[in-house]
Amino acid sequence: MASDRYTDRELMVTTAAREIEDGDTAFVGMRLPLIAFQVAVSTHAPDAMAVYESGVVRDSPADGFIHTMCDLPNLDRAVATTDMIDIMSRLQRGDIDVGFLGGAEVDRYGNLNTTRVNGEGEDIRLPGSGGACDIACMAERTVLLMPHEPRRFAEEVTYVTSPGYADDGNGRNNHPAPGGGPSALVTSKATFGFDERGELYLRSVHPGADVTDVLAAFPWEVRTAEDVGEGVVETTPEPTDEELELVRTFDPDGFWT
Amino acid sequence: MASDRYTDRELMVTTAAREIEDGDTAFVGMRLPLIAFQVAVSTHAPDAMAVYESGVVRDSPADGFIHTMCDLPNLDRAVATTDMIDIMSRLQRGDIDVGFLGGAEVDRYGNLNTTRVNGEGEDIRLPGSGGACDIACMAERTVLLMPHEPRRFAEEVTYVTSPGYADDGNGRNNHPAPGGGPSALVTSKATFGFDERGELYLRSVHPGADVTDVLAAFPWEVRTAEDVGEGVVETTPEPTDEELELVRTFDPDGFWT
Amino acid sequence: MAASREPLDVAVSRIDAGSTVAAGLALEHSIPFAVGHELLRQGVNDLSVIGPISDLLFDQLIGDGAVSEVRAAWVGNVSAGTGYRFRDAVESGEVTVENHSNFSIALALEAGAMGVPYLPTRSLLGSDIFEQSDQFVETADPFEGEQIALVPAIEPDWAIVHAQRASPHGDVHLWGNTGIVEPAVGAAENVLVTAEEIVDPDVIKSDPSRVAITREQVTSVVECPFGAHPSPVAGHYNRDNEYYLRYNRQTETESGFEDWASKWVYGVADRDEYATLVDADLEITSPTVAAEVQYGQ
Amino acid sequence: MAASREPLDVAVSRIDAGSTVAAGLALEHSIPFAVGHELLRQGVNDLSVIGPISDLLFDQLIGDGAVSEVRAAWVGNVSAGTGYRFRDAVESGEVTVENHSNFSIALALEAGAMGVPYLPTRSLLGSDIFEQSDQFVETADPFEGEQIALVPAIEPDWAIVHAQRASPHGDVHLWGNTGIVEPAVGAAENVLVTAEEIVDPDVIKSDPSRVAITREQVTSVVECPFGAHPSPVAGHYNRDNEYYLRYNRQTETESGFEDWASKWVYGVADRDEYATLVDADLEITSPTVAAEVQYGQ
Repeated sequence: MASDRYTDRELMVTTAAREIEDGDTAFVGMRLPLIAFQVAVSTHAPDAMAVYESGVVRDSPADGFIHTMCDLPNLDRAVATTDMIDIMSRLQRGDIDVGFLGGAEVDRYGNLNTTRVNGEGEDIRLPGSGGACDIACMAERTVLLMPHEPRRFAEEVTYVTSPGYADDGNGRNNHPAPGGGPSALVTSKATFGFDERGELYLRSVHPGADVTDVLAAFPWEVRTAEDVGEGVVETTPEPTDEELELVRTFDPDGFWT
Repeated sequence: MASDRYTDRELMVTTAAREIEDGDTAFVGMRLPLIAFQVAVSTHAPDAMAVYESGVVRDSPADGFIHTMCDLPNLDRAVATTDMIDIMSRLQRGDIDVGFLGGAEVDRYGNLNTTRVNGEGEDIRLPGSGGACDIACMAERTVLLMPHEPRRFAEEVTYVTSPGYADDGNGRNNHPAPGGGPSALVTSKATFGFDERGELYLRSVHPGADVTDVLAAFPWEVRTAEDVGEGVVETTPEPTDEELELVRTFDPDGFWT
Repeated sequence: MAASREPLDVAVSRIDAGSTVAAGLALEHSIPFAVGHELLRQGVNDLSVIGPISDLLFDQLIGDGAVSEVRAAWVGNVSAGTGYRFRDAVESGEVTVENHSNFSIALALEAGAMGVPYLPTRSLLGSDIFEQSDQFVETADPFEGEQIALVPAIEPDWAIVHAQRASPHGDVHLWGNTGIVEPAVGAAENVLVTAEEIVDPDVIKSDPSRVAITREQVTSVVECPFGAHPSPVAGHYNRDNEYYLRYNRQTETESGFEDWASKWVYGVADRDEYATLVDADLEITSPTVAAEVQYGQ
Repeated sequence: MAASREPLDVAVSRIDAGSTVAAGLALEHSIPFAVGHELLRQGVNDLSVIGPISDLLFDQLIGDGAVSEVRAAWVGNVSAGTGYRFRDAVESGEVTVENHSNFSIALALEAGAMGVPYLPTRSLLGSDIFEQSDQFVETADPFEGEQIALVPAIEPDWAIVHAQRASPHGDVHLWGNTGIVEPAVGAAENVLVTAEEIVDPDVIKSDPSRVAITREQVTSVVECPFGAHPSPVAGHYNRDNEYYLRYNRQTETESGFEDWASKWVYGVADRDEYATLVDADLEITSPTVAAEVQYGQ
């Protein structure tokens, strides 16, 4: 843990929350994004809305901790509790600004794998896509979240569950997925962007993390903001006191964070 | 009017009602079928259900006169008030046993026109299909209802709004519509069936009507039940007292009947 | 991305001449006549109107010359049959018609709502709605080889919906049959919602499964009691059938239509004044109260 | 064509070995665990299970050897991640998996419900869900020429749904998010509904817009309070998260799963006895009552 004020996952949540802009419609899935949306709508993005593939639409935090999108506090006083075809149709017609995705593996083009990996020569089966493939294909932009662990950064992912960019240098231009593709990867140590070719670059390191150390986890030479003409590698802002208090209100026992 | 006990349209309603079998799901549209379903479910078909393309599902008569499927007595205490995609999907997946259709013109294969006709050399525009084309294409069987008027019986209809059978002698076998096609035509003077080739034949004449007179309204030589090996031309049963009372309960001012 | 809550005239002023407008979406239920009449008062014309069976609304817009194109399954008067203004305008070539079935217009809007270029159907083939149109495509299903029809998406500029209640943000409770309201709202670029009541957002949020439309689709939300007369609104008022019959008798000729419009459209400043002209008793005298439902935690 | 109202064991006895069964359709909400456990008690096996994200239900069926095929987007434990019985069964080749996304399984069932051979989507292309499968087809949209994917219909033998209340005829009130309940019910040959309460038909008919399932689709309707535990049911009980975590810890090994099943499945005669084993406080302590709605005439 990089700080005694907050955990790595608390920082990931507040960093993810900042990727939601005011007025956005965010597609929220499992785990950390459940908390991140609630932080965003309570701080800088009061007019953001969240949709959840089970059919929930919300404009406000749940009044109680939620383990899943379907926990009753997330259904209670929602803007709407509808169905998956409705929510996925919003996504497919281009109305979702940002979606959140996790993954067991990611490559330099933001292709994500949550289906199966190779561990010590044998296939390990993971739970699968859920709605991740759909979000990856069709959201205007996606934010990827994962622990900063070398085994998760792959030259080539074992299975493309959720497409990122093509490897032809044209990002999404010749790619069959209509959405905009990944805009950020937030790990437990750093935040990465994707350049116009669709390739990952280091945008900021989290407080206490070291650039060399961060980049050493990757099997390829990761470029930095400087390398791609996007300014300098910043230090990721720490969670504010207000943000931390909100995270701990929404996740009082630190179940997710 | 053939009787002083009932009007032509009252007889058409009770005759149409008998085309609904117990347990059927009937697709009910405008006008006379609104009354016919209510008679059927009150008499011989207590387990029949009705669906209406606006989204209504009913298992019982409306508690009040209805001009349209969306009049509040038809929505009140319905089994469900849902939407058109739901109702049309039931039709498309083959769950509708019988549908009712009216028409300005019909040909010998049960093709119906409700879109435009030629009157004295000029086109006359009619309201159009509504859901009729869909019912004609996809219901297991359809019952056609129209006044017995020569101008309505055409060698070739001006516009096929609602397909009947093909003219190749194979009925629906090579026809692109998946439903079963017309099973009966009920006019104000007679009831017709369709043989296995898909061609109209006279099944019964209404009380007081004369076979020769009935057939004279057609521009082609209409065959009879005898001609197609379906027994003899019967006399259509009169409405029972119970049926008439029901018709007059459901349509107290004779608005439709 | 919430809707603007505003008066009817302001909301309708957002609809430009030449727009494609879907309306009459719940079939004979809750037809947005108040919006239709305000469109006429504001002289918005060259409209392309889209709907399943419009039951008078389109006939009125056509009669006043506001429409150049009709994309619909049925235009008339459900109580009386013919819509004379529609019939005359088609026969004289004043409006063009794209013939649909109810399901084809539903699927076209559903394709728009789902964000796909088309939806397949087993309806249409064998009809002249298919044969005499170049809008649809016949294709062999690549899985089983069956012939099916493809209905291309329609994405109207506007969908117009009258509902029972809405929040000022534009989240909408709607009940009774809804026809193709949801496909049209999903497909449309803009949505104008008129509601019998604008209510506190807490009312809407007390029953999120009742919400048929959410705010991000809605441009304007207008409180407009009696906004669907003469059509019925579940829980609010019954159908004014006599009105339909009178309209039928009055509008067989163009000059009859003008007389009708000069009273019911141009003779009133707004919907409140319109309501004073209606003398039928449409009150709900046998209310049915929905069984209680709880959420909570 | 009404449903049979009958006890859970009778209803489940209608499901043959080798059936294709869609369940867990409302995602983490109202999962029909009671039916799942009864399937195990009756030894119904060789099932092909179909669903979006099953959150334990499929893991339990798989762990007990009842499943030969999984057609799903996600199988695991939403509170804890891995579903160990699923993982082991896939890795050992005991079950085969057809990988879907949530939307592709939704569209497959929606195609079945709509009665069309397939539905088109802009999702899937570019993923290995598409590339490593022969179930989908890529095609050029004949209208605009865009490349899209076609998802073929799935028509399960059974869809299993747990709801808040149903009439003895099988008409069902369901609220809170519904996921893909409606597509699955429309697509399925048979539907088994368990409900917290069987109510008088008048209760259901007092609110026809709340009806999500109508009787002609339903084979059996069963009163089964607490039938979705440990998943939550809006208006009835909260999620028992501790149960999910304990299950995760207990079932990492096959023998651990057997211990779990011997207590929670085989150690009880029925759902009533099951309920006596649950000690978590899942009561709704802050109920939200839905705002009143009227119909009538």
